[in-house]
Amino acid sequence: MAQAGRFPAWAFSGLLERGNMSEPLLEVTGVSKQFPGVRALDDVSFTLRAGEVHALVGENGAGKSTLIKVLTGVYRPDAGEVRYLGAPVSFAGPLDAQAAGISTIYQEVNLVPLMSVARNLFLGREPRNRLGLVDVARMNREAADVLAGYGITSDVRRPLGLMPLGAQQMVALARAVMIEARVVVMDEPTSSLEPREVETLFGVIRRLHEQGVGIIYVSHRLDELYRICDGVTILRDGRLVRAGRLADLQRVELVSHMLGRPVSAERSFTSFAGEHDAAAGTPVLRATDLNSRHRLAGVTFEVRPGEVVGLGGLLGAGRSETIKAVAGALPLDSGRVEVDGRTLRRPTPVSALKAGIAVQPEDRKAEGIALGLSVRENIALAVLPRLSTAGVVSERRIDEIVETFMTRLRIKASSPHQRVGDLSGGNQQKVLLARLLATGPKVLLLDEPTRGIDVGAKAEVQALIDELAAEGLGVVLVSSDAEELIEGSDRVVVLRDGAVVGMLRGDEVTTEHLMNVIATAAS
Amino acid sequence: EDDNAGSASTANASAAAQATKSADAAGATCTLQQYGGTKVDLNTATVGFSQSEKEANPFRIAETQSIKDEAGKLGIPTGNLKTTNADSKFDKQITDVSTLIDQGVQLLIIAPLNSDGWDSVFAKANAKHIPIVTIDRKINAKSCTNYLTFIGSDFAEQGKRAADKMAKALNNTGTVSILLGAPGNNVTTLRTSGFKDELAKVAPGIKIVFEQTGNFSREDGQKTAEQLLQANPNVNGIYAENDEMALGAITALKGASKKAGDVKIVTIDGTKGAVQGIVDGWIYSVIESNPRFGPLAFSTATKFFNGEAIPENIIIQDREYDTTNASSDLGLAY
Amino acid sequence: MSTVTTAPEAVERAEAASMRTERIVELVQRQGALAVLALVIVVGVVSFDSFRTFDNLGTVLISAAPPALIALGMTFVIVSGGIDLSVGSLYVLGGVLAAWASQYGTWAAFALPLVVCGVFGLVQGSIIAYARLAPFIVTLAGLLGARGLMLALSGEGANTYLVRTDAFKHFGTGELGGIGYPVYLVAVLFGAGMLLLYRSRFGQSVYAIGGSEDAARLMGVRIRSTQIRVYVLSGLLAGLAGAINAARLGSGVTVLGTGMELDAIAAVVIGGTLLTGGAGTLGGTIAGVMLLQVIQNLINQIGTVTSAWQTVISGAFIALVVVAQTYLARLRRVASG
Amino acid sequence: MTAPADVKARGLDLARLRRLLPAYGVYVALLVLVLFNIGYTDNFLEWSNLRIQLVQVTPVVIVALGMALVIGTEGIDLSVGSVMALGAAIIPLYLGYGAVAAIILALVGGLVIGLVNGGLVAYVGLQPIVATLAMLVAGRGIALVLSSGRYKDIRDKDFLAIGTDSLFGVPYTVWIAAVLAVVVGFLVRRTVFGRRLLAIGDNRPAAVLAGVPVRRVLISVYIISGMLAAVAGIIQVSRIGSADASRIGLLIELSAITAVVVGGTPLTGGKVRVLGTVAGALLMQLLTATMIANNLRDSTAQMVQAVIILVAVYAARERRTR
Ligand SMILES: Nc1ncnc2c1ncn2[C@@H]1O[C@H](COP(=O)(O)OP(=O)(O)OP(=O)(O)O)[C@@H](O)[C@H]1O
Ligand SMILES: Nc1ncnc2c1ncn2[C@@H]1O[C@H](COP(=O)(O)OP(=O)(O)OP(=O)(O)O)[C@@H](O)[C@H]1O
Ligand SMILES: [Mg+2]
Ligand SMILES: [Mg+2]
Repeated sequence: MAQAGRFPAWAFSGLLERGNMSEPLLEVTGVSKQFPGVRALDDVSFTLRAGEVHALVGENGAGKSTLIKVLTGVYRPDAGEVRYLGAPVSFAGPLDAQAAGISTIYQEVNLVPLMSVARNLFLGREPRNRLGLVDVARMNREAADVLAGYGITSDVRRPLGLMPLGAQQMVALARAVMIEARVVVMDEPTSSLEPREVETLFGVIRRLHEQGVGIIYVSHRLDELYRICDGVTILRDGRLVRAGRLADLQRVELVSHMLGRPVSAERSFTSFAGEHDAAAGTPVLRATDLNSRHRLAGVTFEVRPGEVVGLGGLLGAGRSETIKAVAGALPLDSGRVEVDGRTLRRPTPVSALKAGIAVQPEDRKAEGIALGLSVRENIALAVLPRLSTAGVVSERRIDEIVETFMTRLRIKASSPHQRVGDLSGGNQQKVLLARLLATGPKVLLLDEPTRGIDVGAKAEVQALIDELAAEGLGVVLVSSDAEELIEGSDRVVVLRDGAVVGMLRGDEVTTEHLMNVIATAAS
Repeated sequence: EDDNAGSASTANASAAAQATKSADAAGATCTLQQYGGTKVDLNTATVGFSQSEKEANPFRIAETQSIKDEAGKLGIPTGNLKTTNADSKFDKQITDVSTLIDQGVQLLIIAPLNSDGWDSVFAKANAKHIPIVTIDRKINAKSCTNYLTFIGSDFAEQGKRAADKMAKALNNTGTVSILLGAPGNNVTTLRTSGFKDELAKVAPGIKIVFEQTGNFSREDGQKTAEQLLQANPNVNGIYAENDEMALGAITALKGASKKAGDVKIVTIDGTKGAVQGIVDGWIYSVIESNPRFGPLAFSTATKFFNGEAIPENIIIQDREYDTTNASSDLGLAY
Repeated sequence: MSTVTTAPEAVERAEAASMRTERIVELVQRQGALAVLALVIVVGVVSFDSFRTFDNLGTVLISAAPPALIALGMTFVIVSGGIDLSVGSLYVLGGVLAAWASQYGTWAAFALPLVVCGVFGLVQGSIIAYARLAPFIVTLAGLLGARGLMLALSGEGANTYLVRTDAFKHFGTGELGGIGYPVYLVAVLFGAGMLLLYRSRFGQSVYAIGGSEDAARLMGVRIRSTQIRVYVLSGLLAGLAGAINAARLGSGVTVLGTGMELDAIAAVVIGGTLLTGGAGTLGGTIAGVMLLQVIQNLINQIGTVTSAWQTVISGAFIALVVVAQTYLARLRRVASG
Repeated sequence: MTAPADVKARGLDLARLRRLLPAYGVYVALLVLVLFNIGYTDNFLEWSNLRIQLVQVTPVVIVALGMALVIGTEGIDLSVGSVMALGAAIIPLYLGYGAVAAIILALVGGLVIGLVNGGLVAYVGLQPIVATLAMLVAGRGIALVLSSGRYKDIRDKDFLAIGTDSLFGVPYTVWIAAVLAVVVGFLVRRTVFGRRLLAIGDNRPAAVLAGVPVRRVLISVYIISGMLAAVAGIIQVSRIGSADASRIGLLIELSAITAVVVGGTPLTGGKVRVLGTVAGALLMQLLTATMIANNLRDSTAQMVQAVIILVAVYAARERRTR
């Protein structure tokens, strides 16, 4: 556990006392919410005080997002009461909640990509001139000013969708804070931020905290929680497990509460076993001089069977692009992709898959799984030709393979026929991995495989990656979590601006080295 | 009544041409002076013709062709006859005619899609004193002010004649179904009212049990007839407001295992297919609605420009076909 | 032109160049319909004497007035992520109502169609917003319903009501400087529409719900009221278009409007508005409407194109413009990385 | 902790019933309408009447089958009516070479339009509604040009037999529609193609990355839709005995879409209900027949239809929890 010193510590001294003394801002008692087949919340209570940063933690599917949506009127609870500023409330929707002073940053960036940054920031609160018309000039000016405070200097008149994800998240944050909120809810705000942006976010949190705003903070990154949170509420399977001061809880205790089983304190934070026994043999994947206008400039690397190669770099370094290029999903201007020594001509997702490359994209919901289809159909999707004769699928063979992988990855679903959209994030991710593995790949390309999934699922996924590498697969791993990247990878290829700027191997695979390479390349 | 058809097709063509039935002696007339235009030499004039529907069915084909042929015969240069087709869109026809006026046509021949709604066209054409001859459908407006004259059939009269035929076919007793034309169309309205009024008068014993639209199309005519034969299997007569629907009805009758002549069909138009239907025994009678407007339209215009008085309505003589003349006059059908 | 080099200056230079390309392409794409329109007009002016007359301009403009109004409403609907198939029927219905109501004066002739078609839009919008049925289906039912109502009011289409008020008639046929009054009204309404779409909070909500309904909901946009208002607006404009047309034609013609909805959609799409919602401009819509009108006008200028070929030409044009736009949009995406 | 037993045991509660309604609502509506007709429409249960209803509904059913597939991919095909017209225009041109040749060429016509539609959607990236709108206009134009805009009477006995003859008392056309429905149903449920199609409709980018040959599947879907529409055109021509490119298939796209949606297939893709589509088409057909048989006026008929569509689609909608 070498995370001390990774972030400069700044103390919230005296906050807990102040927080405890003040009146509850928001009080939830006995709330339940049932979805078809799932009890997402079961008699949950929760209290938030002014000036408190309250961590809401739990495994994937524990009910965190659901609780937040109940608070903000997106869902109506089946039972229970929500009290705000001492009075019972039932918000008709987010707008209602917002008007009352509860402002939310949702888990997925929830802005309108086609609208300009400024219009997104001010939507519903646009400055107006005497005629009641939106004062566009003033809006743009003010937007630029506000965003400058969040380290964003790009043109606010451009469509939001053209900005990097992290910047979009900052816009969402700025938007949430701009209204005079009493409560700010943040559902995994850091999952797409890079370290510098995380610091900006924490700066904002500190400011809000000093103003006496109550903050609900959801995150799977435990070190973040310990840095900024005072109180904690732990959910498991929709039930309240424990609530109290975070400082009173050991990290190990916290995790075991979340998982519902004891966890050994000795274990490393990630579940990677360490070095893999990478055979010196021929590389299973070799990417040579990949070029794509404005995205990739001559990326070259190779992966041997049984080896995990990490792709490092800051947000926008071109890691996802590299992965997509190898998987045939990004048109290349030039470059060569070889699997087992055989060159893919004009790589397309179809030919890449045939050659044995399986890819797990960064954005699970948009590019990964088909939310409306069942677990079963999702798992079988990529291997249909193999499970069919003359184009007619064999239900039996599908059942077999689905059964195998649901067991192996311990996918929690009420049945193989459950809609994937109704599963929790972690289980959705597992379904996606099951689909990759079902293809019997030689190379796995994993882009942020543990983003937005809880410690339990994360550990399982990490262990799985080890296991697969041990079985002789070549793995390419992208992770914004430096620790995960370092512990999981045998070698790390460092990217910047779409080009390889360094390579860490053997003893060099440490966080310090990684930071060093990134920093040196930047200067 | 009709002259005997010659075997040569040229003879047919002239025999098939329209003849005026009534010059409506009592009716108003119109001269160039009254209308306020200037004399135009048709041989060098530009003429605009606005067709209402696609030239898909025999009536429209014959109508457009007749206008074009006659223009050719008169020696009007091809470029000087501007034709437009509104494709059954009324807005488009209004625009079409406006464009024709802007192009400087000196005579307008219009086959209107609808009888009402021509105010804006009149405003424009009358300012320039462009004579308008409306053919086949009448326009509800002032003759000699808004338009010059109407050449066409009397639709109510056609309905009436159909009713007479139907009465005769059924010996004044039985049940009849009507296949209506397209809704909202004044041809439909008049052919219906003419038929119903006359039937009530001459054959009160005949009951109308069913009236549904067949949209003037063979397909819809067939569909509606099929339905009607299910609801009224014993119907004695079918009055189809155009030949297309009648032909559809015949297919429906065949499908319902009826024999030729089981159900008496009376229809309006006079297309080859329908007249052949009489020969084959499926149709009892066809009332003609003659589409060959070219000669009459241009001769009327010539007379007008020569200063003669033109009657406000030129009602043409429509033939009728039945077993007595169908095979001999088949060549006259279009 | 590859960016194999990693030197920061080179990247920056490439960035700047790509920004420039992007602007140009964006301009062409946004104004694609306008560009084609200009081209078609030039061809017309060069080829036909009668095309370049002022009269002809007047004819094109007045003919474009009702479709433009319908397309105006349709733009709002499509930007909001919906579609409105009922406009053709509402257009006829509006005309019939206006003609009938004209016996009670000009104001009645405008008010009745606005009220009835507005209510129609309200009902459709409410069903879409509250029952969450697909706009395509709801307005398809609206298409049937409005036409049925129109037929019922006009004795199955047999009765055509004539416009009784001269003032109303005069509005339809009168001209100012050679251009019909309705054209001025349409121009003013487009101006107002632009303010509404670009400069009002309502307009922002329209873009937001079309861009991402879920995001808009979470950002506190009132989805339902925005949706309802969009369909009311579309209904009102279709009714108004019907009224204007009735004034122009002098009667409540019942044989109108079939296929009008598709024409309006085509015009909006040609104008560069995304059918998926969230993006679009009214300037583009005007260009789209005018383009369709001018092509028709040119076909008439030639005067000998058969109706069969006319149809082929129109279809090909729609395909051409839209395909060109899509390619430009793609170019732009590539340029912007 | 997979599949807790009690969830399965509590299967038959109200929520479950409500979830079943979208799937079976159209059958309930159909049943109600049939019962109404048995009570109020003369001769309704006569075989000849049922036969006519089946015969009349076949073109819509066949077109709707293709439409359902297209809608399953989150697309829409507005060009089907024009494809029917194109088929109708081609047949008389090639009947001289025999009925089979004419039919094959009409099918080729459907294939070509489908190919263009699919190409515009899959390669050019046009939105389906736009691409097929353009083909709706252009396709009919081509049909009109091919037929010189005029209708032609068909006299070929072999060809007309399709529309008039029967097998075991059931008309050929109905057999054709039934077989096609079974084939399409099989395609959706049991084949690789069907599952890929649904995956594309549910999440196209994901399907791409899962190695689904998206473009090929999309093009195939539009080709199938085009060819089915051509089949409908052939059937229609042989039934009427004349080929009228200017009228055939007018507005059938709307009827087909209505049938598909009323049958419980959402316009948002990812799901196809084949039997529901057939039932949806039958429902709309019976509705029209009921109104004609009871001599309802056109105005009333259209308004009733509007209401029924709304009610049926409302019943079939997917509920969201809140
Ligand atoms: N709209 C819905 N319909 C059905 N089930 C749902 C819905 N939303 C959530 N669920 C289910 O409710 C449970 C709680 O989900 P929730 O999103 O609150 O979890 P979470 O704690 O936020 O997880 P994560 O960390 O993955 O975001 C999960 O089992 C999920 O599958
Ligand atoms: N200069 C740029 N201008 C605009 N967008 C950019 C630029 N550079 C990168 N992006 C966008 O930012 C996003 C992130 O880039 P990319 O996916 O390559 O980064 P990454 O290293 O994979 O980061 P991560 O996966 O952590 O988000 C991409 O969608 C990319 O299109
Ligand atoms: Mg969550
Ligand atoms: Mg990435």
